[in-house]
Amino acid sequence: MAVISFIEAITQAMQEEMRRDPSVFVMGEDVGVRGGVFRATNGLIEEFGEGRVIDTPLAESAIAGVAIGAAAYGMRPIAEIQFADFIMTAVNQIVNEAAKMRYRSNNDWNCPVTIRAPFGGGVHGALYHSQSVEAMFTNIPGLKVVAPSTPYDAKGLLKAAIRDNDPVLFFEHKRCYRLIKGEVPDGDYVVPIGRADVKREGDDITVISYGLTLHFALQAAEKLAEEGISAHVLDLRTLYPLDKEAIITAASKTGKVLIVHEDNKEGGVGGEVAAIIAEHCLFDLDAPIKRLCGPDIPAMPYSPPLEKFFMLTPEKVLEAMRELAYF
Amino acid sequence: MAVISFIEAITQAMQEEMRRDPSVFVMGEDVGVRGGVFRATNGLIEEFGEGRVIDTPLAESAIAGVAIGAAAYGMRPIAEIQFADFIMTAVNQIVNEAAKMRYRSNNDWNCPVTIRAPFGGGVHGALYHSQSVEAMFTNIPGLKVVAPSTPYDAKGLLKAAIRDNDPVLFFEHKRCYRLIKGEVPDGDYVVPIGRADVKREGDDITVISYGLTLHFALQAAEKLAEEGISAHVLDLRTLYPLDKEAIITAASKTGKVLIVHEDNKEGGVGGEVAAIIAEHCLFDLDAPIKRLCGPDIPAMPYSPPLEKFFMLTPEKVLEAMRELAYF
Amino acid sequence: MTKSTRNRHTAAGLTDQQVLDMYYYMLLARRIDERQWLLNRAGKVPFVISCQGQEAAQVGAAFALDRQKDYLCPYYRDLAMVLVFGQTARDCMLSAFAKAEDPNSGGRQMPGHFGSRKYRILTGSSPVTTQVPHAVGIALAGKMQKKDLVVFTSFGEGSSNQGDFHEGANFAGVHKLPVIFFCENNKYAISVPLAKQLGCERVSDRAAGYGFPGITIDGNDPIVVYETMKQAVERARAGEGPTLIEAVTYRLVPHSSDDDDRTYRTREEVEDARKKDPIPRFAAYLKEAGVMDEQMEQEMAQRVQAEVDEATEYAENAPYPMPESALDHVYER
Amino acid sequence: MTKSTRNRHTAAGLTDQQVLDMYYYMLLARRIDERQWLLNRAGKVPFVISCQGQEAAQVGAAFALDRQKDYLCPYYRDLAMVLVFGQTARDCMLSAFAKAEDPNSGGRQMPGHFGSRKYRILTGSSPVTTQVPHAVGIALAGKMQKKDLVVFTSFGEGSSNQGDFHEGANFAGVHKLPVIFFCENNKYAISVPLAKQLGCERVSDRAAGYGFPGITIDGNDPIVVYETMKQAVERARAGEGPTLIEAVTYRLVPHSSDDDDRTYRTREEVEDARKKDPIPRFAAYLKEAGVMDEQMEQEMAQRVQAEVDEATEYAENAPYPMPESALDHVYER
Ligand SMILES: Cc1ncc(C[n+]2csc(CCOP(=O)(O)OP(=O)(O)O)c2C)c(N)n1
Ligand SMILES: Cc1ncc(C[n+]2csc(CCOP(=O)(O)OP(=O)(O)O)c2C)c(N)n1
Ligand SMILES: [Mg+2]
Ligand SMILES: [Mg+2]
Repeated sequence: MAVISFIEAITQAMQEEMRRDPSVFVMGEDVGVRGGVFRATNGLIEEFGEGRVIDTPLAESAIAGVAIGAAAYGMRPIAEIQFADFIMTAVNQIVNEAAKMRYRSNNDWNCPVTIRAPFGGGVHGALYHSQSVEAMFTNIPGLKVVAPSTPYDAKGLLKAAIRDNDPVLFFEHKRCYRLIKGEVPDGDYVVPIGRADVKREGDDITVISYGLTLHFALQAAEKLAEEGISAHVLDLRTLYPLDKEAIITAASKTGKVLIVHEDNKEGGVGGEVAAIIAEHCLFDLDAPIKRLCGPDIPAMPYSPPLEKFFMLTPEKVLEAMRELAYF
Repeated sequence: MAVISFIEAITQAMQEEMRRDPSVFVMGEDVGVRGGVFRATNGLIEEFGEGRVIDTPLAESAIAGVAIGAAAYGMRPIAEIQFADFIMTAVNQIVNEAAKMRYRSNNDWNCPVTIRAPFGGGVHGALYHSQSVEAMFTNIPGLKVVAPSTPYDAKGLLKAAIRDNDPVLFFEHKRCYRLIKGEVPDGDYVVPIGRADVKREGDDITVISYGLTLHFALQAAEKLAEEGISAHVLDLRTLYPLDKEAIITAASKTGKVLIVHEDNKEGGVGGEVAAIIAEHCLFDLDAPIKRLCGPDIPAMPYSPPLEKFFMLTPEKVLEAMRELAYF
Repeated sequence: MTKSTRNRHTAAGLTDQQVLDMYYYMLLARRIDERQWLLNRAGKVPFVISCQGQEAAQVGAAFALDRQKDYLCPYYRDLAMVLVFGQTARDCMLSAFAKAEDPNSGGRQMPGHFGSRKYRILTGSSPVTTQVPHAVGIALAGKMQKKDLVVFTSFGEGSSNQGDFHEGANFAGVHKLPVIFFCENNKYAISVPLAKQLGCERVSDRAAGYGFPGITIDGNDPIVVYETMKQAVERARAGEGPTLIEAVTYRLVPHSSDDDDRTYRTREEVEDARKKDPIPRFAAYLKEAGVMDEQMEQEMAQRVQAEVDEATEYAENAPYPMPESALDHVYER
Repeated sequence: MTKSTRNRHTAAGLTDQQVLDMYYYMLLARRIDERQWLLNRAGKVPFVISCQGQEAAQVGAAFALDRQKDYLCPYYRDLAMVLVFGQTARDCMLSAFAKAEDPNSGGRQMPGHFGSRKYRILTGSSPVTTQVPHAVGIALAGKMQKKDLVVFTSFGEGSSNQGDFHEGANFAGVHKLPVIFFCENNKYAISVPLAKQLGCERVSDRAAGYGFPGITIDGNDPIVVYETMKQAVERARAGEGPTLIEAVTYRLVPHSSDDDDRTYRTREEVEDARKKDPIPRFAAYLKEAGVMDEQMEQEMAQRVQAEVDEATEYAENAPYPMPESALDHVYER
């Protein structure tokens, strides 16, 4: 098995799916000769030509809307939104159109579109190139929202998204792109959408996370193990619809739960996770359900001390985990 | 004190604020001679002229964006989005612009805009005239989200929203417009944004709700009282930022909590409410935190049996309350 | 039957049978629509949104398309258009009554929210103009798959102010896609008149901004609409790209059954517009051109009446969807 | 000093001092920008987004506005423009270094995200073209308050494809508002060239769709830009409504410090464009017109250099915002 970066996993998934199925194509801003501003589509135009790797005009609602039309026709578009922050002009197309096509047509039409968007901060991207916008879409039946944290999951989930017959929003933490490396099998494989994954088994406390902060939790768990505290770490992977069973099992196992995400706390995905636990396994709990999240401010500022203030770190997560363990 | 309908309270608030402050004006689709499709702006163009009651072109992002510009300049626009379902093309202007203007300019600029939108179903409005879209905006620091349930609160909160120096999203449950009547004082008054309100004192169970379903809870509480069960009913009123203290107090009081809203359950505002309780007063609870919400389907269908299936009713709420009481 | 100089349809490439068929569809749409208003006022259907006044534009346009391979991304007034493409009076009434058999949505959507995979009518929604980028996407897909298809999308003049119109039209312009943008300019967007909607004089003025032709025509004349559309379809099939057609019409009734148009337009204005009602006007033409006589006209009226009656009765008695079926088809199963 | 026929600025209504000032601002902007790239490559500032190549368009435009009452809703390349409106080299460097004193945002936003209430520059964001409806809103507010103000908003050609451009422009057209829509067409949107961005030939072709004039001009000539703008400003003040001006320029450097433009354009193309660099071209004009001599030019260069040096040093040594200040100003306190 090769060790590759998170972004290489993304590129591989697209490349392999494009080879496998002629109805798969890529569209977005600068995805062609530039290979994407993060280089996720690097090499694709050379292999598949500009007919299947389309540099679109600068208009996100059209990127989504045109992809939706093509998907309804029977293609499998992968639309790239350059930064998740810019998905907001496409909300109407994603939420009112893609997510509702199957339902509103009583199963006559469907919309197998994948929309990729890099989210998250820690890259000096400031207010508008760092946002975690996932919570805006985790209340939309008809839509699936995925946010992998490892190269293995990224590749397998992106393939699953492309093959899915319903619309999938695929969020990639941009700080993971080059920072996170991992083993990825050579052959074709798919990771099913809708299932969370235990990334570390443990007995004392449960940490539930996704994206970059999942890695912080794993690093902190490593450290805590030295102190004799054993942490169970669940990677949500799919943010909508949530894998309720996995959440309940993971929470019940230790009775102490910490939810960690980079997005603002109030109204973030963690709220729903906590609510599921409080509804289904309240009496298994030995401590209040804690959340460690980004501060409730409009977005991540640019200036280094401010960005640092916003971002979670393995240390901040460790501290919260330790506190919970000693509760 | 006069008894007026919910929509009359809305109209009065706008009219009085327009009389009081020349910088207040109204803009939106059909708000002029038509007086709004729900007649919320009825009579305003006659009194204030088309200079201050502006029928805009059919373009929600411009409605929001132009209002934001005017607000930044120093006016106090009230922008109407005809149905909350159509706010989605304006998400970028609301979330990336209005909500972030003060923060991103380090307090140099601000944006005192009020955006009104009728939400919710039960009026044969089908998928696109019935949605509860509030959850999309209850994760956005810089924005305030209000959803009153009584004429008194509607008038007082709308006045507060108009006078607020930050952007306020004001959701009005369209089924309440003519169904809900209540006493409203003659003089000027304001209901502070950010504070929940105990609409009924009780000891056995706590129900937390907002909008139309708040009334279902009150009706159910009345019935339950006959059975000797006393329900404490909290009206959230402001959905973002939530009144955490009031939620914690109300939950702790009875130890049994039911959260009720018309919006889909997964990812709805109720999740955050449950999470706050599970974080801050878990050990005061005597039962799992229950939620009774709309089903997790894309939107409310048109056909009467389907709409009925979707909508909560006093009976459905009563049943959930009784179940919780006997837990 | 001698062709008089008043015969314009032959010159336009339409046979006598075709213009009779056109008239039939116009009339059928009108009668279905009128019946829905009656049913609404009788409390039997909750909502109506009308095509009345726009039948000529819709039928003229639909006849210029290939009903075996072209795609429609219509808007909520396009009742006459979807009839031409294959939907029946019964389908429309099932939709009005929100019954399980409604082919558009199984009763999930309001009437006017058309969609039928078998007729290549893309499922539509209420937020206006979202169908415009969809049409462009279908055309892009067709081009990728080297299919000879044209995509037709329609919308109101007020809706042409939405960002999605601009973004979709430009995308089609860049890729020279076979899309026809068809604006049914009925002079009002609910209560808001043209002068408050459009900075420009004509919606067709916008085409230049996307690099393709734009033309404004009399939408009350189905032959003029047909001719203009035919050229646009040929352009599209020849790979020359999109066309924007603005068909000027008038909405003869209120915006919907929830509207009261007396608050924003005078009865005189509406009466004047009624004088240009495309249906009697086309009937007169057909008679002048010697294609239809009194008897044929009457037979046609009866046939349509019978269809509408049958459809209404069928739909009224058809079953509603099961309540729990509201949970179906959120995702593929 | 005798005016030669080569003197175009006097005819345009610009004094010698004004054109010298214009040159000063162009040069200052360029030098600040160049310095920021050096600082970026030295690892001292995380990000640069440039005005290089677009200074003539920006300065020509800004000089036609009333710096005491008009409003700007600029875009991220408008460094030269905001300098004319009152920001200083120091302000810009404080922003580049993301220091607490940065007047735009206190270091919260990337450089290029301008905003100063005191200079009537509305705070800007990154999502392109959102400022267009804001400009319209300010103009609407000004009209309501019977203020004699003109609002200027600028954006790239790629950004003119956004829905907000369309919706904002149409709104301004309907209300005949005093807004100037200024497109700085530098031929690329990051890597995407004109032909893949625009269905039409010229961005100015879009103005007709909103009912106001559109004009395409040489954006490398500040006098041409000034003259065109002056007319648009007069139109606006006279209540005749908006104008769309497309100033054709070229982006001489990569999109930003994170970009590598060799992947999408040839070095020859960039070199050719450098030959039309507005700064040496304007210097040559000023000399030909007898307004500036070698010595003045040198003095100007030194003055600018000193300003940039001072600004850099000041900003580099200025304090960062306090970490906890990240929590401030979410809402009014
Ligand atoms: C995005 C959006 N905003 C508002 C509405 C409410 N609405 C429905 S139809 C309509 C007017 C449409 O006018 P026009 O485009 O001229 O079409 P017409 O109804 O006149 O045929 C409005 C405002 C909507 N459906 N979608
Ligand atoms: C809504 C949105 N989408 C994408 C981006 C990313 N982006 C930043 S600048 C840019 C290109 C802009 O091109 P153009 O409008 O021509 O302006 P230029 O940079 O060439 O001056 C893109 C795609 C953005 N800032 N906002
Ligand atoms: Mg209309
Ligand atoms: Mg450009």
